[in-house]
Amino acid sequence: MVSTTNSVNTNKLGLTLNEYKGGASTMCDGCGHDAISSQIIKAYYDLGIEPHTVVKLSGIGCSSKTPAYFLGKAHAINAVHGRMPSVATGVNAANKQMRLIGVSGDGDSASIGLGQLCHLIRRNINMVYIVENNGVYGLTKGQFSATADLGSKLKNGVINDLPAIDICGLALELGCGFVARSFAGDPKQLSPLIKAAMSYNGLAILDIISPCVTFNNHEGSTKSYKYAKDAEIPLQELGFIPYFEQITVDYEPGTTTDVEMHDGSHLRLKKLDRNYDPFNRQSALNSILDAKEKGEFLTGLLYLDEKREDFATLMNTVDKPLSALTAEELRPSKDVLNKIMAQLK
Amino acid sequence: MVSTTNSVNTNKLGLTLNEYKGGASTMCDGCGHDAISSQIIKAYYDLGIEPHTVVKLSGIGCSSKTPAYFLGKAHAINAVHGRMPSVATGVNAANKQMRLIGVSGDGDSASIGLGQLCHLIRRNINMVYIVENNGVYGLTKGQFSATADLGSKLKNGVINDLPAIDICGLALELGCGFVARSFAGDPKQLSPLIKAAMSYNGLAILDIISPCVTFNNHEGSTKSYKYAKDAEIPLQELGFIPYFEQITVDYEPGTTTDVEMHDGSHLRLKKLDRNYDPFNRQSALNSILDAKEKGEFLTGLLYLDEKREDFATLMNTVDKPLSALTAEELRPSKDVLNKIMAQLK
Amino acid sequence: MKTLLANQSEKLNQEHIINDFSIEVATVNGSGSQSSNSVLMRSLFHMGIPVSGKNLFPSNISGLPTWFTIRLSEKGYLAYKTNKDFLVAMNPQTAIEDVKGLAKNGVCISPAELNLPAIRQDVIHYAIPFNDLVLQVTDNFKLKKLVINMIYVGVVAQILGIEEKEIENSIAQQFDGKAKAIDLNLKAVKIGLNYAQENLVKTDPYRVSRIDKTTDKIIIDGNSACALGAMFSGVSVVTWYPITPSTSVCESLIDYLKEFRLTKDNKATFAVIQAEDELAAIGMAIGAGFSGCRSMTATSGPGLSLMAEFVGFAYFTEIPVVIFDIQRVGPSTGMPTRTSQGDMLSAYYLSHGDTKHICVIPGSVEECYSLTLEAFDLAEQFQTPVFVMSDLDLGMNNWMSNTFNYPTQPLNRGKVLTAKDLEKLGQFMRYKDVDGDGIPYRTLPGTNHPGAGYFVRGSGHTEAATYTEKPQDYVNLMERLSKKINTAKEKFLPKPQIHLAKNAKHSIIGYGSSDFAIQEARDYLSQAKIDTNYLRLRSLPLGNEVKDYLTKSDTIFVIEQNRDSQMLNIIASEFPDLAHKLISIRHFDGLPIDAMGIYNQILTKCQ
Amino acid sequence: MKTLLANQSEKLNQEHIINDFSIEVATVNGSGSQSSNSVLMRSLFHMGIPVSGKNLFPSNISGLPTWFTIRLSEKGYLAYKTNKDFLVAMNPQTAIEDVKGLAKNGVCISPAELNLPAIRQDVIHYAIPFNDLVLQVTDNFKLKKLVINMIYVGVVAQILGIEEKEIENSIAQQFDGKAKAIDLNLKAVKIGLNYAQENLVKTDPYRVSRIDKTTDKIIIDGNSACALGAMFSGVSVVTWYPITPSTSVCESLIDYLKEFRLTKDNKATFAVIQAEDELAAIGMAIGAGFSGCRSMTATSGPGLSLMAEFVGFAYFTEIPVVIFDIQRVGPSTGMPTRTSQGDMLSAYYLSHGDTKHICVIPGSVEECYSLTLEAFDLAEQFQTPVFVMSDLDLGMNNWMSNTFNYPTQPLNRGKVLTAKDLEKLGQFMRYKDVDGDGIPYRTLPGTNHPGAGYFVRGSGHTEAATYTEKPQDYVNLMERLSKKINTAKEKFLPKPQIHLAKNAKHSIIGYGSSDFAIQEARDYLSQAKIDTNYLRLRSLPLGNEVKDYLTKSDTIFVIEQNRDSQMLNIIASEFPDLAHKLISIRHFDGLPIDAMGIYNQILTKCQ
Ligand SMILES: Cc1ncc(C[n+]2csc(CCOP(=O)(O)OP(=O)(O)O)c2C)c(N)n1
Ligand SMILES: Cc1ncc(C[n+]2csc(CCOP(=O)(O)OP(=O)(O)O)c2C)c(N)n1
Ligand code: SF4
Ligand code: SF4
Ligand SMILES: [Mg+2]
Ligand SMILES: [Mg+2]
Repeated sequence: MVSTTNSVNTNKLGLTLNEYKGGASTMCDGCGHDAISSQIIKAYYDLGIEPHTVVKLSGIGCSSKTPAYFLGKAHAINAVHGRMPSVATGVNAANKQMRLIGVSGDGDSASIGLGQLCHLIRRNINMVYIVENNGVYGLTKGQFSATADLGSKLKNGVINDLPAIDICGLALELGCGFVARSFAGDPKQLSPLIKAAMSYNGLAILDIISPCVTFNNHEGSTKSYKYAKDAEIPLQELGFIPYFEQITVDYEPGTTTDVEMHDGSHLRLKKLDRNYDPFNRQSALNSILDAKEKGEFLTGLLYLDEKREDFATLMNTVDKPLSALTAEELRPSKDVLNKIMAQLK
Repeated sequence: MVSTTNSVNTNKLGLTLNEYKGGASTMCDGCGHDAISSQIIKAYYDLGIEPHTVVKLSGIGCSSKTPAYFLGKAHAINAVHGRMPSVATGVNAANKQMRLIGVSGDGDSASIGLGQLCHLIRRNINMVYIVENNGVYGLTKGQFSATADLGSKLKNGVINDLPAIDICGLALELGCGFVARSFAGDPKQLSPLIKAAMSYNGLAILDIISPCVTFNNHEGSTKSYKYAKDAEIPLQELGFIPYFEQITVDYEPGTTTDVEMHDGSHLRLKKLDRNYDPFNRQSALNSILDAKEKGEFLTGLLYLDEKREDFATLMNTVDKPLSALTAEELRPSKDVLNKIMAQLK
Repeated sequence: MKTLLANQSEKLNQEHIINDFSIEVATVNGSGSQSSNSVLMRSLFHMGIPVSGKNLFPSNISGLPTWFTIRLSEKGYLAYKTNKDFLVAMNPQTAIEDVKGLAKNGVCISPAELNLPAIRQDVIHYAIPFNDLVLQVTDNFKLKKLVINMIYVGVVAQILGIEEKEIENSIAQQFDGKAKAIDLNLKAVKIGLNYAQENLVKTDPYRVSRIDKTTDKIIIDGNSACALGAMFSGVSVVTWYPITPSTSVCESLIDYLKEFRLTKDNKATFAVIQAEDELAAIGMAIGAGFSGCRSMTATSGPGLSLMAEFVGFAYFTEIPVVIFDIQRVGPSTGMPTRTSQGDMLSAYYLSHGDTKHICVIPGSVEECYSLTLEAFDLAEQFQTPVFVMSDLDLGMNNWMSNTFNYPTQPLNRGKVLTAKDLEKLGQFMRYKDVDGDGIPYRTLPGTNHPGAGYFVRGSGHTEAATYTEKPQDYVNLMERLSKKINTAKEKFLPKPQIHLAKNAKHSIIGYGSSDFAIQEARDYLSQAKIDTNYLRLRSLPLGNEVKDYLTKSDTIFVIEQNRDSQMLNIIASEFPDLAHKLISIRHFDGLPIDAMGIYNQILTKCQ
Repeated sequence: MKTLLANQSEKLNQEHIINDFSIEVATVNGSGSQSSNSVLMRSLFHMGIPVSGKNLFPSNISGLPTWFTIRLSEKGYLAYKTNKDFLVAMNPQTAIEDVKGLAKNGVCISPAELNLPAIRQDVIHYAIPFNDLVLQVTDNFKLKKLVINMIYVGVVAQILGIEEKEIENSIAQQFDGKAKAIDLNLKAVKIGLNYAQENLVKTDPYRVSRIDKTTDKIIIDGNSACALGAMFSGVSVVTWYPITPSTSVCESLIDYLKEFRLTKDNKATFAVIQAEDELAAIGMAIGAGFSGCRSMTATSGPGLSLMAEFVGFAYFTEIPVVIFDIQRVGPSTGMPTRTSQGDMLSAYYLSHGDTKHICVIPGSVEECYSLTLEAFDLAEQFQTPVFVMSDLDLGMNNWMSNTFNYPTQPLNRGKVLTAKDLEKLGQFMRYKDVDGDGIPYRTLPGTNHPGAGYFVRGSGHTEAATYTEKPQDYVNLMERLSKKINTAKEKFLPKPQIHLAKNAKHSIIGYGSSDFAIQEARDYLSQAKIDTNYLRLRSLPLGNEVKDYLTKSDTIFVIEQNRDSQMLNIIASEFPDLAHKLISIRHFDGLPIDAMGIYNQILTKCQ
């Protein structure tokens, strides 16, 4: 054993799991969103990220409330409904060193927020973007959202007759470099995916089915715990090795792929039954469409592109955060003004 | 010759082409938008549609002004920027018998209007939706829009470093049932496509490259006349036979497909070099991605699904337009009020 | 044992407080207490006692504190009362605070295990072993949580003397024919009743007793009343995006429409579209309004802000649409489940540029219905957006009301030209002021005439609906729009309601849901020898009646539920000559306005 | 021949009109006349003559009528003048109307082939064979269209007596070192000059002559001035969506930033993001403002409406951001290329709920610069959105101005706690009024301290930035926000500029771009023996200086460029006691306000 200072109850920074928690949740008992929050907490803890280097972002909805329930010491903006992506873009532009995590709902992201989400993808802002997808507007008491599947049924019997917007399909179509789908009831998969997303340099979208136990967990729902459990088909078995841990090579070559992320961490993908190539955008799109037709619920890492440059890189700004520039760096000299004035004479 | 009343200069309604025109165009000389307007005029004329049965819709932009330059006798709403889809939805809900045509720009549809466009597709409103795509905001003097291709250059030398939003790719991903791409400089293709779109029962999206001669027609632009002409690869040779004309069978089976549209018209697709199947959504998506990688500009009918139900059908409203309902049909009787009052006691 | 309570109550008879107090039930949301509270309220109502019920709930789905207050008032005062006399403290999280908040010598019913009696000596405590009692009803875990609430109904009924028969009726009404639910809940009530009868010694003075003040009355919330107004207005396109507290306008409208607006072959004479957001909702409603349907959308603060651009478009292009703004506490998300009148300025001036919108302002659930009827007529008559400015208190709380009247007037569809008209006229100028009232004629898509079409644009347009940038065209258009709204103001908008008092030295202006509290406060002021005149605004812009009232008054208290004295600002803007007389009385903590608050503020300002 | 014009001009010397008239050039847009008009204007300016240039253009890219007006005024009157004395009628579409619009005895230069002289006898016509002349410059089809405009510059120069040297300078300045362009254009000017000299007989009285009233002056448009203000404020995140007439704020800022705000290794000390719409633009700016950058966005009417929800959020959560509203004619799309002051109410009250925003209102291009500097300080000092309320006239037209002063004050970044501060304090309460001025302290992401983080939410929040629905918490927060804005108002907002006149019986209040016309009108009024006081508002909300001014005046004319007397409304709302003194003077046809219009309206009301 090398480490002596880290007791079993702290991470590499010497912080306890408790220090990664937030306020008491006000979600309904059993809400999928709480399960996701736990995994987020665990991921930050495991990766040993200092909470105050994180900015949490969200819109409006039950899901969008959850940033209050993890990482209590992080910075946070709970923005207006559906427009978190623009706020995130501004935060990233101002300070590209902060680690951004956005939590949104299917209403927030696919209904009112669809335009901003698409443009966030297009700009490839460096952040983790989680959609806690329950197919309904939880906070306004259970109306269908735009991710509700065709034919799924509300508690009051109303049937959705419009096709669902598929967050992952859309993200792929728009060129997102990290696209994954998972399920709040599958912590084993969720955990490495969230960590990989955090290590990714660019926009990482996680569409996580997160059942609303109060309004959309009944027979006839396609976003219930039962439905998701029954229909889930994981694409890989996932493992995540943070950059500060030693990499083991105890895997069979051929069946397992090891991807080095931008920060030196490794994501390990072990093939399951299917032959799925998560590095091919086109086949990812095809698989999603196939699965939709067959009513399958594919989870796992759908697509990864480690090469795309993130927005901050494209902006070509100085190394330090713009928000850290001094008055001298920000305000040109008197000579500059004089020069400009001279030109205007 | 059967027809005796129709002189060569009128259509089946006895109207001249002139009666399908609008006000004098205020576009720049040579603007692609004018070329598209001409084809729209011709299509209505050829199909013998009464102008006052049409509602023209648009947002804001040079392209969105063009409805003023065709079909002067139609109804029209030139709405606010990027939000024409919602207005169209309302018009359709109120009067499902009117024929809707929307003309928008790439800024109007892919930048500010992207969210509404996606939801229009999702609802499958019965209308023709034309994007006059020039990669820039013409009316505000030539800034890049969200359909500008990666690496394309503005007149002032600025290079676009964000990937383009592909209207057709997006439409396919969202399940649009009629998706076509064309070019303002290719009237031969444009004409049958526009007519087919008008005969389609549901949302028909036409993404038409329409060069902005003033701001985006230079070397380095990927939306210039020259670029489009050089790069265009038509997928089919198209012919359109309106329902009121006799169908000829003078085509070689195997190379040509004949699709009967909802209104009894026929769209005839003659295969060109490639083997392209416009009835397969997945292969359409793949072709678009392939073409993008190769820098090809595929035009023609990308996808057609004649089976999807349009929004008006899903709404299950009475046969006549809601806007034609009488006071008696709209206001329940006194008994109804009494009954409700009794329940509240 | 059986008679203990009865005996006791007789002894205290002289100091009874009958039919005039308030009951507060503290629970957590999502616990199913709504049905119980409804049953409680309706039973009292069925005993002929005027009641009002107010639900104070969190912006959350389950597990957080919620309070339901029932006010009983023989005089028919329906406003919020800050004093709580009779508490049912079911929520351990808040119980201590709840008890502290009780009025002097109040009553507290609470679960035995909470041990509340220690907190306040002046309060009369009845500790009930709810957890034991509920076992007598069911041992189903889920059901227990629900029926426990019916047990307190029984307890309260026994203590206050609510007639068992009325509770039975109310349960039947609440569970609408569902026999199993009715039985279960009745059983729970009985167990509560029996327990109380057998074990409690009544030492408190609160009693109810049958009177006849609710004959021909109904209980309804304002949002349902708006929905009824909309249905009987013949609305046919409803577009919406859910937002508290406006959601139930559309949700109850959907229910009504599905029940009463299907044809025999089950086809809808309406289209309800759940939009992707408020920009889309208003856009759709405008599209439908242009096309000749009566169309509407309903929203609250954040949605109102999002509609700004489109509403200016509809104003400028003269498209009818009705917009319900059920006001909640802003700015921003604010407190979504609390009430306010904070959108008056935003709605009235909504959108950039010179815009001013017709607003109707219901002051009761009855007016939520009747002014909605008027709103649809006004929108089409004046071809312009019309706002119905309600609020959470009016919209989501339960109000006693007279039954609603069936509309006596036919639908007023405004100036619409038919194909025949067009034939006669030859030419049609969409934006011409033919009649000198500022209101032009319009045509609808579907009119079978080649000349029916015209071009709607949010940019400058001539009388013939063609494009223009000519300065004079613009001025003419804008002046005509002013004139049009002026025509509405002078002749067609709902007039204010005016109550003049003899010898009144002071005057009041109020509006909306403040009405009940103001009326009650005026009674108290009279008792303190301050008689007041009272004008209740029912629409914007303000007409001559308001001007006259201002002219005749010396000082005018403008009472409103916002921080920035928004209506006072509007009055001052419209009548700058008289603005010096205005004094602001504000209430803006998110709770419904109450009479004592008004009374105290006015009293202070009068001294 | 050579001397004809010279001789003629001497003869008429006694009735010369020198340096005090206006020139109108009528062309079509997209024809490249902008450079020529600039050269014309700058040459006059370089001769020491005060000038202002106004471009009246359509909402379109090419082929529609456009008018450029240059006003020369020795007195330095820079306002729009409705009288046009000297016309260059290059546009056949409008030539007849243009000639009709000329002042009495005006001058008209026109292409010979138009045959305009027939239209008006009192007008002095100079018909020029432009099509022939241009062949002497080039036979390139594209270039011909452009350089024809330089030929009229030569003709005008010769007729008016503009010094050739100054034209040469101006061309060099205009084409900034591009030798080929300079040569070509010079050639065209010369051909015009020569033609006029050799062929025209000057019979008109208009002349220019060198004076020295432009020493140390510059010519600039307000949008560029705002951009300069922003750059020298240290702006580092600029988010925008193009919309006329605000586009050039960002476009010129981009140019400046690229030139002056790159480090030596070509890295940017700024980020400019072209957003997908205005909702995104303001959202991004808010994100950056929260993170500690000076951030801004610029827009016009429709964009302002779209920003409503987010601006309320920033107000309520106390995030600094500067928003430029370059006002154009509304409502809706309105007339995008015409000017107005129609967004005052919308901007001031923007968003639902109780909101009131700090606005600064530049009255000149100099103030476009200096008030922008102040706006950025105010936004961070008060942690709130600040609007810079400019308009199309100020923003897009060319104005003569004093040179701008380099800021004397360091950037005021407001109350920001560093890691050290946090260490010292132990605990940090984001929304606590520590200093009694209503302004709390904030921290920025990136602060290296585990206690730096806090939670921003648009819902109810406590001093510690935690969630609350408590009535009193809400009231406290809202009262503190009022207090904060009050602190700004009392001590920090730009004060109004007040001009008192001896014996003035009448007072004026005006703001923004109306200033020049008002000042000019006051001179005319004085000449008519009506002396006036004048207060020019420079910010909202209104402070005590305004109150004092109102108190001391009897009648106050509130002059503004909108239909609904928006500023009068605001004044009446804030000072209802004094509102009865206000009289509205409006101008809202989309043209810049002019002195004679004001003069006439006031004169009428004074009689
Ligand atoms: C502009 C605006 N419109 C509407 C609302 C009301 N609203 C709050 S949350 C919500 C939907 C949230 O749904 P989702 O994002 O799926 O979150 P969930 O509650 O299901 O987790 C809506 C419509 C709002 N807050 N703001
Ligand atoms: C809300 C709003 N924002 C901005 C504008 C300004 N604007 C007018 S047209 C336009 C872009 C139009 O681009 P596009 O749709 O591509 O049309 P094009 O002119 O290229 O045909 C913009 C940004 C506006 N009118 N409204
Ligand atoms: S309502 Fe649904 S989404 Fe909201 S907290 Fe409850 S279970 Fe979760
Ligand atoms: S600016 Fe471009 S898009 Fe607009 S009319 Fe001219 S060529 Fe067409
Ligand atoms: Mg949801
Ligand atoms: Mg475009």
